[in-house]
Amino acid sequence: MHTALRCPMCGTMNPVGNVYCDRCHARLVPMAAAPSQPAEPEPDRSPIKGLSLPTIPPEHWQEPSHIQPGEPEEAPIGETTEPQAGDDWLTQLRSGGVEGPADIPAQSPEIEFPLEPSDEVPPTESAESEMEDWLAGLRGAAKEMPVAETEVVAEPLEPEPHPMDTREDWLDQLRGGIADEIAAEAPSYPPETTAAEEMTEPVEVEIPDWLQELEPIIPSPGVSPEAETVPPVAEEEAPALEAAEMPDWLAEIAAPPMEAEVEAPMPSVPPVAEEEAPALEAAEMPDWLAEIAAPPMEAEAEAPLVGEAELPTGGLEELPDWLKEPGIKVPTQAAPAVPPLVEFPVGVEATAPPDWLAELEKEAEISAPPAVPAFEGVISPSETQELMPAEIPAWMEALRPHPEAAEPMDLEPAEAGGVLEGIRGALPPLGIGIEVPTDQPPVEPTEEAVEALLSRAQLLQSLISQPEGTPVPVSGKREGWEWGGRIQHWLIMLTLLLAVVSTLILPQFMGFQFPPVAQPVDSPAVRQMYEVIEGFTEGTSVVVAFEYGPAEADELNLVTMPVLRHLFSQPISVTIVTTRPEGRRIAESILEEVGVADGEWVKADYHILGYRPGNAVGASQLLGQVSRDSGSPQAVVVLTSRVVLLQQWIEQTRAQFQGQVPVLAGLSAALEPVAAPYWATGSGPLRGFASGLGGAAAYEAASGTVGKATERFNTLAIFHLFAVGTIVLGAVVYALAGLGRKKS
Amino acid sequence: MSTDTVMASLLLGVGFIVLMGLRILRGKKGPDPMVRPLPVFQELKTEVGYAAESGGGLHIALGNGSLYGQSAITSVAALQLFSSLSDTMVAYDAPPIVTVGDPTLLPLAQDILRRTYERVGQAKLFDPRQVWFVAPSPVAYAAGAAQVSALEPISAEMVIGDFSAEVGFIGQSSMRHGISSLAAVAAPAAIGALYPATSRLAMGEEMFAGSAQVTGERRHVLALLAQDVLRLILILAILTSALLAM
Amino acid sequence: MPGELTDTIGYVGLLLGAGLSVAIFSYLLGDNPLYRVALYLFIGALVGYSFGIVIRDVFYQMVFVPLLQNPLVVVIPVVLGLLLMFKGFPKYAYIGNFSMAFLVGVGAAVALAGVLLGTLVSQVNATGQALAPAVWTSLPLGFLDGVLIVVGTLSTLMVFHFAAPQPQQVGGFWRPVVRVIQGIGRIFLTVALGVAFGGALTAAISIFIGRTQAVIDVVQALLSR
Amino acid sequence: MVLASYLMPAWGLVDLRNRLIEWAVIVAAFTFMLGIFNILQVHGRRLSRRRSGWFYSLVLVVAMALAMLPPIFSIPLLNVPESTWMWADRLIFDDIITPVGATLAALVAFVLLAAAFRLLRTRHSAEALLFLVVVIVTLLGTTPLVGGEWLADVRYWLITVPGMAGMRGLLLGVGLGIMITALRVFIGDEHPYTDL
Repeated sequence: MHTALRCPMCGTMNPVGNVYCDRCHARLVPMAAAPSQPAEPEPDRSPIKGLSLPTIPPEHWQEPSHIQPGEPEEAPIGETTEPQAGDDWLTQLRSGGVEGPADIPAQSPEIEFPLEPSDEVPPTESAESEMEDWLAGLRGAAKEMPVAETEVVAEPLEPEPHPMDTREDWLDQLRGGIADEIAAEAPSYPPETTAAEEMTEPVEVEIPDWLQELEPIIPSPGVSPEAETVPPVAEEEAPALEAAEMPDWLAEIAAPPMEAEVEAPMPSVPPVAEEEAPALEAAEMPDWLAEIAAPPMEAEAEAPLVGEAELPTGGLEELPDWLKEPGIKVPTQAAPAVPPLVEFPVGVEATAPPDWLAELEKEAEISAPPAVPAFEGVISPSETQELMPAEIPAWMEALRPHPEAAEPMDLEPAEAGGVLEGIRGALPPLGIGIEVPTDQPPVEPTEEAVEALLSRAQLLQSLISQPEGTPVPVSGKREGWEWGGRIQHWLIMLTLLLAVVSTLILPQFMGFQFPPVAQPVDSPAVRQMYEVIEGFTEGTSVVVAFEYGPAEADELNLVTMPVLRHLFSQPISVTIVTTRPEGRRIAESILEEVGVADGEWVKADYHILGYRPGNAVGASQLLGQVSRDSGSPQAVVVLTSRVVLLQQWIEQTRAQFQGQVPVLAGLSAALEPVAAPYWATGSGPLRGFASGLGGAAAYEAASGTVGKATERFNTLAIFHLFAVGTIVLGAVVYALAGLGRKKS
Repeated sequence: MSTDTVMASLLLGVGFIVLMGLRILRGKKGPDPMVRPLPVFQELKTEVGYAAESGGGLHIALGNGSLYGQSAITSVAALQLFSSLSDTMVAYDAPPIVTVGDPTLLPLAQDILRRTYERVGQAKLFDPRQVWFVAPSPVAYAAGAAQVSALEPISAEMVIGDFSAEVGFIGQSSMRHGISSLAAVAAPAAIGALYPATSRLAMGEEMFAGSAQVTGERRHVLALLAQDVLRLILILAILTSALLAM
Repeated sequence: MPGELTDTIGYVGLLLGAGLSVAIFSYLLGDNPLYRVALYLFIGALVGYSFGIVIRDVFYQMVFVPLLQNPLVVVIPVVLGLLLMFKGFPKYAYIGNFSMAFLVGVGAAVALAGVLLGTLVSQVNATGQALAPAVWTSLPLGFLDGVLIVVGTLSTLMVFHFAAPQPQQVGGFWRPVVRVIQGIGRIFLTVALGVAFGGALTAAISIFIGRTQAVIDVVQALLSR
Repeated sequence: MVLASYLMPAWGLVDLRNRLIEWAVIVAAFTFMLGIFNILQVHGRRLSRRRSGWFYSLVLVVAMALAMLPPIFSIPLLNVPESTWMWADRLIFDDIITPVGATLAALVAFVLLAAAFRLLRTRHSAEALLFLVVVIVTLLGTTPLVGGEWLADVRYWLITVPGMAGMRGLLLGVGLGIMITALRVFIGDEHPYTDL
């Protein structure tokens, strides 16, 4: 294959035997470790088979299809998923091989690799196939090497240790009944190692190729294998990177290549990740930790590696925005990247390695010791130190969550119950696989683990997503319909009841009359409206828009009636339109009530143009039609209780007639403040309006009639008194309560 | 052409230029423009997280806005915000129940969900019935949407879009069921009604900042900046016209 | 005799209406089945009725009738509309996209035109005019109000200023200023909202009164019989 | 195109606009069909699954089906004699839609009141206090008690000066938002309708 190594520093090609670059004397480490690799991979793959096979319920291997739908719901909560996941990727292997399912070629690799080795047959084939297109990819690319490549060789060894030691404690945890995880867990290394075997020489060429693979938006199937081999590479390079790039990152969040390198290292060199924690938090997590819970696909991949549930998630999660924007190009790496991240929460409160070690003692005695020598074989002691602490917790967390992890911002204790309940509830909306939960392997730890993860996710998320100062939401709000609420509820009800009795029932039945407590005040807006209408000349064409439904009728009819009476007493032609389905009906009924049909006072003639759907469009269309039929109207009268509808008419009228046509409005009281700016004391496009009972009463006063509005005005006043009373009461109560809270 | 139309065209032109300018600028590298974070939107995503955690669904009320008139754009903005959230929701597997108060919104809302699922490669999981068309009138819609929290296991309600005072119903019901609620509304009446109801309320223009706030996407952020530029222009215009008027 | 029939029906209807109102009012006691039945009945009726109207006013008046005279006029929208129907089936949903694009496009255009001419331009003018003698003389406090309006509008507008001052920006001096302005703006905004809320409450109460009155009337009518 | 016709209402653009808009209206009507379809889907499932509240769904669907008829009958083409459906129309509109709708709207009073009641609980700030004061003044100002007419003036001032200023700021802001969003739709920066 390749007979030369390109120096990362100067790019000169060096004979394969070289350890140092001929020209710049940069170290070309690969050679050093190369020989040792072929040996290792074998040992660690065999045990995995042994462990993983039994753990997966046979019937699942047969028919994955029926389970699949169910998964998405369970996935984040993580029960029942493991087995399904197992068969699922299997099916993928069978169907798609390395290419994976058709729907998302990009994703398939991540899903398979972590799992492959847990089945004897697929790994071999798939490994083969990987190598093929992987090598293909290599041949295709002859690029100068990046910094990273030099150290490449040191790495291949690296993967070994974990499988070795981790497997040890798996063995005894097997009894703990967490078989599935292991099955899933083990796989997450061999890929590297398998890749590692062939890696030695190709890698050099391969890396740059990978690095610049980062640029294109759509990853070729080739990418995945490469990505796989990369972690090792980048891993060593990471420390260097950190030194170099940290600042940039912190400064700039979206630097695809950066992330690529950063994530790559993490799988095999947690220390790196460890140190990167701050940077990552800044740069990395918002992106995908915020999206930690897994969408179906990920669910399958992730479920098995409970602890690492995040990884695939993290990785695949990126896919969405990754497909959207070339921004983040690293899903494949992201997957391996996570284990370190998993422990960040812990790292966050228990930052110092000591704590780690403490935890190790009580958590992972077995795994710890073997790990050390294994590493030392490969890497400088100093690094080992960092490696160690970071490393084990990752697995420990993965396999059994310890409280600390979950604690950080421990959400409602009721959670566990809540979760399950929630699921049952949450399924229906999705409308699928409600029956699935039946086959739940009793894996308590799993569930907890995921819970822990979720809560950790929460921690990070809230850490990130909340500007300091803002309290965690929910906290105050979840206490729900508490007694205070009830009391207040009844109290307000009582108030209203009282008001009703005193103002409506008594007068009606006992003939008891409230003294008039309030006088209608006339408002300029109303006066102006009145004047405009008064000023209509013979044959003026006026558009009246009935923009309210029966719901608002009780208020608006009162406003409408005096206006209509006034309108129809003018010798004008009225065109009645509406953009609300019920509008026409309302118009008809109220015209009836006003008595335009028979009233001899009626001088106006009117016709109902009817209803047009699509608010503004309808309005503009109606206006258009009117001006086509009977020339541009002299005025548009809008009767509505909705801001948008008022605006729509003002704007459409203005837009169509360039502000020549005045708009008048009979409005609900709710709209007065909104109308004000358009009216602007007469200088606005809205020439005048009457709003609410007050306005109606004022209008009646202006037109010298006494109508319902005037009658009802008093009642309204009394209601207002009650309302104000309530509000003040509430204010006082809660003000005091608030003070109390402040004191305590 | 009246002076109005002239001014309008001017404003439009300026807006267009600004947008285009920023759009070109988007292509360039360089530090992302910073935007004042609005707590509400910062919490939106977190809220989704809690929803997922507690296993409950989310109820997103998109309001009565049709695809016409002012509500058209308000609704588009709401949809924008929704789509920027939908990724997270689907990711969290906190599938939302979306209620719309106008048929024209229905297909759009469904599309957004559908696309999100497709993007995640789970098109088959998309269920058009996650989007409910409640009723075409404000009150009916509000009352109907308020029922959702009673019928479905909802753990968070987000009121985004074009509403009026009736929105209080939704606020009330979420208070009753102890559901946390967030709101982003443009209509003054709705703001007024919600102001006392929830402290987490994005009022008026803030609503249009939603998508930028949720997804720090450059294009959205830049749109906000364009908004700011125009704002300054408006302010200048007002001042000048004020001086002229005196 | 249809006359009597309709009478009785009318009477029944009256009762029905009152009954339903009461049922809805029972919401005050908490969300209860009675309320829900009434509510759903209402929603159903509303949707159905509205749809019926759409059929009558649009599909019949705007589509069917012209279709008979001159098909070409409506063929395009009908086709678009039919395409839209595919939205009903996720698999083919994309087919409807063009129609949606059309809808959104037209809607956006109409809205934009409306906002430009109706709100932006006119409001800017009006705000400016606030300082014009003709206007401020009509205000309670005269010129002072004119100033207040301008200041208030501007500061409220500033409340929504989004861009966060970049650290390296020379905005050092402006930041506090902006903050102050925004503070003022918030006050105006709050007042505006308060007024809006008050209005809404008044409106709702008026309706409440109207409704209870109606119910009481029915009850009285019953009693008086 | 439509927009242009507004800015330069000439060259028959206006007609074109109206034509386009008319089309939009028709297309929009089709979405209503989707709406109905959706309702049937949603509630249909509730029924078939006997999910909580399936009965309500039943009520809803039946009501919907029935309420559809009267307006359809009123299509002249079908020339169904008025007497046969008018009463139903009355029943549905006057006796179901109107009262219930109105009652719901009336309930808003309660809802708002409740909200105002607990305002200081939700937000504990001077702003909230100001809000309350304004609300109270507005209420009392709308219906000035005898002797308290000055409140009406205060209210009027609140509405026409500070309130209006604030509202303007709000409206202008929203206007800006709308404008930008609409522009983005036009330049294809924002496309809620495509499958991209």
